Amino acid sequence: MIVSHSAKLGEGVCELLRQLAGPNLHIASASGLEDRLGTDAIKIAHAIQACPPGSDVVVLFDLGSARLSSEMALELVPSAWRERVFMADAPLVEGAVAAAVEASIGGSVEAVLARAADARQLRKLDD
Amino acid sequence: MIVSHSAKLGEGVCELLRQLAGPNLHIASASGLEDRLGTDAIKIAHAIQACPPGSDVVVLFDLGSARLSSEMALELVPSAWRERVFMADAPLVEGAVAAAVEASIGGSVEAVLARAADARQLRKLDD
Amino acid sequence: MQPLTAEAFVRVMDAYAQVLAEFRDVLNELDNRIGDGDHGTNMARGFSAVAEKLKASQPTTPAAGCQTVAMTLLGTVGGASGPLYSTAFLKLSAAWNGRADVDEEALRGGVAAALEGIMARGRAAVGDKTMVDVWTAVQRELQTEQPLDAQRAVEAAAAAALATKPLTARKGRAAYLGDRSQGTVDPGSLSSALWFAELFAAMSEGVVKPQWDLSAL
Amino acid sequence: MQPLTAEAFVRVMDAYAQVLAEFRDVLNELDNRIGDGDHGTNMARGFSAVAEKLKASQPTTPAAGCQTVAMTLLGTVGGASGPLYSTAFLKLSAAWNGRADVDEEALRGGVAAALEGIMARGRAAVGDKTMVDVWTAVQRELQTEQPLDAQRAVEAAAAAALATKPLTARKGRAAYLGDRSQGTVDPGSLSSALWFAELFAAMSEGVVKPQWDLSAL
Ligand SMILES: Nc1ncnc2c1ncn2[C@@H]1O[C@H](COP(=O)(O)OP(=O)(O)O)[C@@H](O)[C@H]1O
Ligand SMILES: Nc1ncnc2c1ncn2[C@@H]1O[C@H](COP(=O)(O)OP(=O)(O)O)[C@@H](O)[C@H]1O
Ligand SMILES: [Mg+2]
Ligand SMILES: [Mg+2]
Ligand SMILES: [Mg+2]
Ligand SMILES: [Mg+2]
Repeated sequence: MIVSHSAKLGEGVCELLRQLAGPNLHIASASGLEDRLGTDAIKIAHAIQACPPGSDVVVLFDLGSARLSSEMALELVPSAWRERVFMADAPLVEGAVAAAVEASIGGSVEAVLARAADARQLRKLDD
Repeated sequence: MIVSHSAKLGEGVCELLRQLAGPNLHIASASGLEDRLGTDAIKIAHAIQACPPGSDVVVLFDLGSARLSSEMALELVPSAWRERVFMADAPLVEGAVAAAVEASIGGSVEAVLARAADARQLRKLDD
Repeated sequence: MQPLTAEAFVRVMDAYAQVLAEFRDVLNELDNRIGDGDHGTNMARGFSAVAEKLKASQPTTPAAGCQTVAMTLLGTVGGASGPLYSTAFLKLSAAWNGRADVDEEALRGGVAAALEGIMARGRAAVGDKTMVDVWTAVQRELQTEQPLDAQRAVEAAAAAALATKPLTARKGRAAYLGDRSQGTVDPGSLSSALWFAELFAAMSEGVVKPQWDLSAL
Repeated sequence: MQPLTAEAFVRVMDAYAQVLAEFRDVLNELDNRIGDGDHGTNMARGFSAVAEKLKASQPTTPAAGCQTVAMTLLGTVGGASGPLYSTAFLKLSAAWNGRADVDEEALRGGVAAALEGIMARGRAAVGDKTMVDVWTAVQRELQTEQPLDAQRAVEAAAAAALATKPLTARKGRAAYLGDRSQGTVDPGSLSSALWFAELFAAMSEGVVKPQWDLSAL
């Protein structure tokens, strides 16, 4: 689940992920407001509940206020859902790519979160 | 300069940056192909040369192949331009936000690159 | 202090929506200097939707009204202030549950719970240059002055908002600026002070709302 | 070995574009298993544009043809393979500058320069499970066998591509998979081997191109 202030940004990350993740992963964006930049806890809550029932949900977000909205959203979903939602402490794009790769090869939610967090260590120009 | 495989992602990052950067910063995306995901060194070279003459250009990219295209683009632009283009070793969204904030308060290109790189250290859930 | 009925609560929120429309550009400009320039738009959008919702739903208790406010803000504000004010109103709603009106005692409990909720949601402490500073100032008035002097409370809220000006932001987008966030009043603190002015004016006759010197913000 | 003229170069690139159209799904499927599934599409798009450009521009030297290839690939391939093949053809163009045709000596210099260019661009070493493995195998044949046995060179390229199968990718998107990248032939290595088969077949009569056992890739 991608939570960004920009609907375009969120959709763009999803299209990147869909290309490498294959069809078994549910990839969705809950990003932007109707008419401007921002995040919407209700939209996020709906998107979480639109995930395949029983699946684990990993949330990646862009800025701090997207975290606030995501955490608010967790209070709006039934607790059975809430327990399956995990926030990744990771850079949005790089974390999402690493997470999607791990999830697409069947990694556990712990492994997915760990790969996403590893993306923080990623050096892009180190060689 | 945002270089992503996805035109939407690149545009989305730009709209996020424009909101916080004010009018004095040139913010542009050279992202995606006409009909699919990917990066295009020629498009990047054009976008670099469309920056205000004499300005320093900081490039943030999503994945490794965007780096290859960006570096290829640098070989296509006149050397007077090339010397003013700097690749940031930073997560795309978080690095771009930090870079834009620093640039918008008049920071030097070194400071902008440093703030972008600092975004690697950013913990999003540490408190 | 006269207890706040459901009707009075709706009037407070309606008046606040009008104040926000007036202050929209001021709040945007403050946020422009230390953030992304949208706090005025966010708040004006959110609370004009709130005013409409309340008019349509006619809540029978302040708690029910607060619940409507909280849910309406989530889909309409969009910024950090959305979940923060929403949390505040959810806490007020819980604190006032079952009451026909809100007296000073209930207000004390409500503001304490709301402040706790804001701090838990945003993880800001007092002095971080956020709306927490204003809510803390009001909460202190409620704790120390019994019975409360509503005029003092309004002025404490305004003073706390102005006092954010020299501070360095440690939470929210303004924190990106580090020391450069100094010299501008925190927009969320101003919007909170504006709300308390409407609230206390409705609960106590003769309260004089602060005159804001815009050039000093 | 017969020297490669400009016309023969254009025919090689045309034949290669057709081979890529045939292998598009195979290359996509390999990339799907260890990357993002687009290598076949990227290469087919890029080299069909190349074939058209060459037909339209009718280069008078192989070097001019290579220059056209390099520039055309940049705007049409889109993946990592775009700047990599583009760099390779730029290096070939520089190495062959001023020549009417490419003999074995020129080919040796050209492949060495192209390999160096690919390695500088992508920072991959031999054994990283990339096209570098195939270009290195061909370069070794050119260095050690003088005169070159074109059939051996074609087979060395194919063998190097197949030899990427058990390796762990250390560069490109497949590197995200770590050990899980084992068990699949690197798509860029296959596309490189396919190119060398066309090139050597054009420079030496009677070269038999490899038969690819698709189930073994
Ligand atoms: N973590 C936080 N804790 C408390 N208040 C915060 C926090 N982050 C932001 N704020 C408040 O929210 C205000 C900004 O709101 P707004 O501009 O609407 O959202 P955004 O910053 O997402 O654009 C700030 O002025 C500050 O008072
Ligand atoms: N850094 C690199 N150095 C050398 N070759 C590389 C590198 N990265 C990728 N490749 C080659 O490119 C191929 C992938 O190309 P392609 O799928 O078209 O691009 P992308 O990976 O960007 O989608 C790989 O199979 C590999 O042979
Ligand atoms: Mg704002
Ligand atoms: Mg905002
Ligand atoms: Mg690929
Ligand atoms: Mg690709």
